[in-house]
Amino acid sequence: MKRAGRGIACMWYPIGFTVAANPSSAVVKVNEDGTATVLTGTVEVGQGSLTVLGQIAAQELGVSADDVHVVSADTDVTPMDTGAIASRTTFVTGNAVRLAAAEAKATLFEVASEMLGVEPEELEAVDHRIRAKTFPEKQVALAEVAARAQIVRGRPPLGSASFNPPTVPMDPETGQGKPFATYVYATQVAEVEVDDETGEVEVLRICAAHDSGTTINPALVEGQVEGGIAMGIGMALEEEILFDADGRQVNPNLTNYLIPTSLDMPKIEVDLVQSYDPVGPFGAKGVGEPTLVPTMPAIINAIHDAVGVRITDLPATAEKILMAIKEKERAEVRQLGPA
Amino acid sequence: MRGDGVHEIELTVNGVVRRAQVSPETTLLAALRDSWGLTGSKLGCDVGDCGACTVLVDGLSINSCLLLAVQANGRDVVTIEGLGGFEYLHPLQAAFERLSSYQCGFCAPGMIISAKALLDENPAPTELQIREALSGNLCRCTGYTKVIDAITEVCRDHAGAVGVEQSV
Amino acid sequence: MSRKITDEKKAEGQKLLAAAPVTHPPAVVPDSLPSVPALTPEVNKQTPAVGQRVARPDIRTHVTGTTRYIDDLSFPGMLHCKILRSAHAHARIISIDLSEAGNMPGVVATLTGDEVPVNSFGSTYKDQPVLAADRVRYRGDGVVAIAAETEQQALEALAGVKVEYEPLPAVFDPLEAMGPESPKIHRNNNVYTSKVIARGDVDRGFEESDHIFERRYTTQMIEHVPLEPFAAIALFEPDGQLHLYSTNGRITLGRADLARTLNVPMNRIRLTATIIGGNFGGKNEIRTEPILALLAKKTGRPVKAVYTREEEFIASTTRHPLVMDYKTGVAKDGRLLARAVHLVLDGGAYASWSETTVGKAAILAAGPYRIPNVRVEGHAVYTNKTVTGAMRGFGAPQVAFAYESQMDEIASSLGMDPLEIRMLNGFDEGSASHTGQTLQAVALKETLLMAAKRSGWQEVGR
Amino acid sequence: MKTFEYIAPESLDDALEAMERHGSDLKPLAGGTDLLVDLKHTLNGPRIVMDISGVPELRGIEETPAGLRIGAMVTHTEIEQAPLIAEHAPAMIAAAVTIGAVQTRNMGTIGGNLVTCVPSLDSGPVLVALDALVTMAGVGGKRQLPLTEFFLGPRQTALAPDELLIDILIPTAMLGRPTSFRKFGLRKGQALALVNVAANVKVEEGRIAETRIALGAVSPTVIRAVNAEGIVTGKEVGDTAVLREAAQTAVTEARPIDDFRASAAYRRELIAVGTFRVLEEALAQATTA
Repeated sequence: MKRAGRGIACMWYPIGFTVAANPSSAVVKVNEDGTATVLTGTVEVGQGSLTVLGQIAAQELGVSADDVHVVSADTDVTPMDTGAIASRTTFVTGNAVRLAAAEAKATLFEVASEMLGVEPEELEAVDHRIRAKTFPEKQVALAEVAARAQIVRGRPPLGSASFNPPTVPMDPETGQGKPFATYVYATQVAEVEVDDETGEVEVLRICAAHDSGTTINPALVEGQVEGGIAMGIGMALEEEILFDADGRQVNPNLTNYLIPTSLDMPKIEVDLVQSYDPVGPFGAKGVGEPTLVPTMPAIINAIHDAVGVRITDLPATAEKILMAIKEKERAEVRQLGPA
Repeated sequence: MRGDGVHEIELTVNGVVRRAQVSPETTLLAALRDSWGLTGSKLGCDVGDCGACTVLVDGLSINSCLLLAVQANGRDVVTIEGLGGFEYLHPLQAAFERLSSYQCGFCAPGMIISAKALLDENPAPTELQIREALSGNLCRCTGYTKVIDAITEVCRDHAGAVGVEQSV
Repeated sequence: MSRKITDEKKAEGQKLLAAAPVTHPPAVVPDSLPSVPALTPEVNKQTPAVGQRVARPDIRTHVTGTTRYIDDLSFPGMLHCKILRSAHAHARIISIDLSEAGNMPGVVATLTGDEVPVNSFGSTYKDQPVLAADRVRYRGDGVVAIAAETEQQALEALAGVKVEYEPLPAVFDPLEAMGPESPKIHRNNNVYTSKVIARGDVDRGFEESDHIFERRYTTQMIEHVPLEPFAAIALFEPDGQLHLYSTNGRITLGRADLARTLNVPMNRIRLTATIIGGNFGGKNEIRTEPILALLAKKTGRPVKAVYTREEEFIASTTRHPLVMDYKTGVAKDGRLLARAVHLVLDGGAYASWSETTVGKAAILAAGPYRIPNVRVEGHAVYTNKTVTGAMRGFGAPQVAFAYESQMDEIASSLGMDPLEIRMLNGFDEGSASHTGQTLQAVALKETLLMAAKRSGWQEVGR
Repeated sequence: MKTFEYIAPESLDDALEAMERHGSDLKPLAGGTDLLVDLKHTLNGPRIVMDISGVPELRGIEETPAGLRIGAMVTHTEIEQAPLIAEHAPAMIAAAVTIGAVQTRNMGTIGGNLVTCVPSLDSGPVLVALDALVTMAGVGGKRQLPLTEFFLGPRQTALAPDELLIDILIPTAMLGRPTSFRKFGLRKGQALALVNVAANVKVEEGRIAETRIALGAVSPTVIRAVNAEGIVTGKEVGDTAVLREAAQTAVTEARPIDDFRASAAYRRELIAVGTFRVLEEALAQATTA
């Protein structure tokens, strides 16, 4: 008989390396036509760094993301970056890009200041234009300023910067210290159905609420949550590398090492919780890794809610669940005393 | 077939007649990638588990790593490169771009071919039918969610004709 | 002629690398690839940029199948490299006989560990060989690399290699490996990294507790399974610059490891990664890059290596299995008063990222809850199994499985609603973490309430 | 993959003649979903690979006086979409849709599934429950065997080295017989069977006149649970206690193994649950039909 159950799990996860320096550096070049080119040493592995870094540079320069071309992952061309690890790209590389863009913008503002007769600190860059704050009529096209800066004033608008998350070393004995600049938080609620005759689990729905600070690109954050949940389901229910007695892997292929297919996935509903991190670029933190962290316990708690058995060694295969149900039934019979 | 076991094959790939000289054990996937430079179809496992090499042969979606190139002689093959182009996206491609359905993109070519095969046969599939059509294409980044959403959108917007259209 | 491992072999390796650049056909971008017109999509033209569902600049090439991954690149005269993996989980290498393999059809060059100038790398401890020279410590250790005209010829040549091993006793269970009498894998102690997080006084906390909960939780070894297997190509530009194309997610560290293992200045190495087909932590270290560089040097031709799916399982890093013992003291009203955690991480044959994983697991182990008295002890232990390294979460998924499972056990035994007990104990803005850090932008309770609302948690009574 | 010579005969005679001439040096290639996977994992494959997709006698699904004939080269997708199968043996469709994924089913053939003959093959139980017979042909001539005698052991069939599997016949008496199939896998998509089981019933005046129960993946070959059949035969429809008893009896007739996928003990649980459920469903079909 299929029995339904619900489980909840929350978590916290840090951004960046544990205490150790993990800097990123970036270069932003504003071209004469007002478009921009970003050079970053990070690597696009599918997480969306090319998109997010472009958006961050565009936001700082007041242009649209389409006007920013991000060049990455070439040690001869792009500046140093610790890399696509520890959910750090948006927070650390993003900050480096924002700072580099700000430096390029400073040149633009100095040249625009001469053109508009307004002090640089009174200017803002919005929608491809540089204008006086609170007096938008006094404005000039950013492209015009960029061209003038380079061709007339001989000062190409170029910025380069690096950023490293502020941490405090940890005491070797007690670990006390500030290992990370910031943390993200999340909760997932899993709804499952368990067949109590075979132990088979079907994950019907997962509601996921994830904090990643200011959301740079909602579609990409949702994508990370949906992909993380898929990986979490695999880890909760079906994935395991098995070894024989000689240390040889028994299932090193995708026939016998099972990751979730499209038929194994639940309905996923994602809520992006907004929080503002003062250190992150425009308040953004990160989301890459934490998205799978609550999934395993949420599912295990839902299985317990459905059939009253607690699996404490992953993966929670149908066999483990059924044997636990049988054991629970035997224990209940014993409690009732001999029939 | 030439004396030294090399076979002369001729087939249409994405509407273009293609020829190649292949040794018998060459798979269709290897011929597409190495003989004709069509690197859109990918090798993810080489044994028919992951679907990254999915192409259409005479309209049927198959794993091109498990079909010998000689077996494709005289047949009609469609790969991802045959589905619209950079400026003229197929409705599926346009929907996947709009919803950011793919992340690393490695599974996209094979999965989009499976989606096209589905719509060719059933222009108004249920969500379960979409999931069944994609179950042979493994993806590790997306959880399939935005892929299924995009296919659902295409079916809704294009009830009936699912042809190539100007990119949105 | 069997190839003994001697010092002059190492010197010869260095001499080879310092030799004048080899002349070979210039590397040109292959014309067989479809040209990709400039990307000026009209899509989503808008400002401001942050907060928008901006279309990914790389998705149009994804959906048209024109994204170039490393395996899609090829260069004139390119050779293919395959690697012979260890036949034992733990053994000494006595001798390697390449006489037969070296002469098989299509084979152009071979390479063994003693030819690698500095045959060790690693993100924290430099304990992993590029190619095992004296000892193999797990079945994924590479022993011999062969470059041939075709992949099939390289594969068939591997069967011609004869390696004489002296098997050593192996240990696979991390708890066993901690024992004094266990076989030793690197040094005389298989425990190679330990971390402690201590705050308050757990013993006093347990005394004050009305209820004590103890449970062991374990998690398994899992694989990243990126859809794109690892791939790399090495070639020498006409000016002698070594150019490595590789699916490497951390090119700065990658170049540093290459400079170290090849004993070459960093500015003479160019490491380029195209878009990678999935990383999840599994492509954050070098693998075959130094081998391909040395083979490209020996042959004067570009050399490519693409992992088979099986190699992605047996010869790449995986997630750390954990054995987690949790003891938690709770007051009658459900407040957590004390938590003691003991973690044992299966470190696999080499350290890789275990240092970071133990650290993160220990820091996060007590969970996002205000607990006055906490003590966490974490140990990473060598075993003769596949190397455990960086995988999405670095220990957090494992400890979260433990602390959130136990939270539900506590709630059900106290008759509390699982949401309620988490709201009671959860961090707030300004709470102190278990390392004494004042936490900012703490959205924990917002996520709890948001997920509860979305799932209709309150409506359905307990 | 090691190179080989590729031939593609256009007639059955040419194919059989080539098999006789080359014997074990030659491997027939049907859908390729099993053979090519094996060839990619060995350094010494066959000298000749013979593509049999061009042999007309191996194709087609048709009604014959003896029963429903299904060519060995019919793919799982063709079975899914065949009106004759939907009409006469719908359980074959229920089994076919659980095999691999769309791509596997578009390429893989029913004959290839039977000839590869792994114990967990998904087409086996339904065909055994339908008393299917297989026709094999060699240069010397044709012969027919019940499927239960065709399966000899894991990856081992009664085919001689120079014989081809021609077609599968479902005898007329079994056509339309209410049959159900269930498979237990470790995953919903692309799953190998831990246990698969099929059952059919013939109901006369509220009683179970005749039944077949076939168990897959729980012994070297697909087996008939004859003792369990005995318990159900003659009993009244709706007597679930009898179905439970039959389910427990089927467990005793199987010899499941322990392997990395599951323990024998768990497989026994699945045999009992699976047998009960397929009998229940077959009876439901019979009483509503």
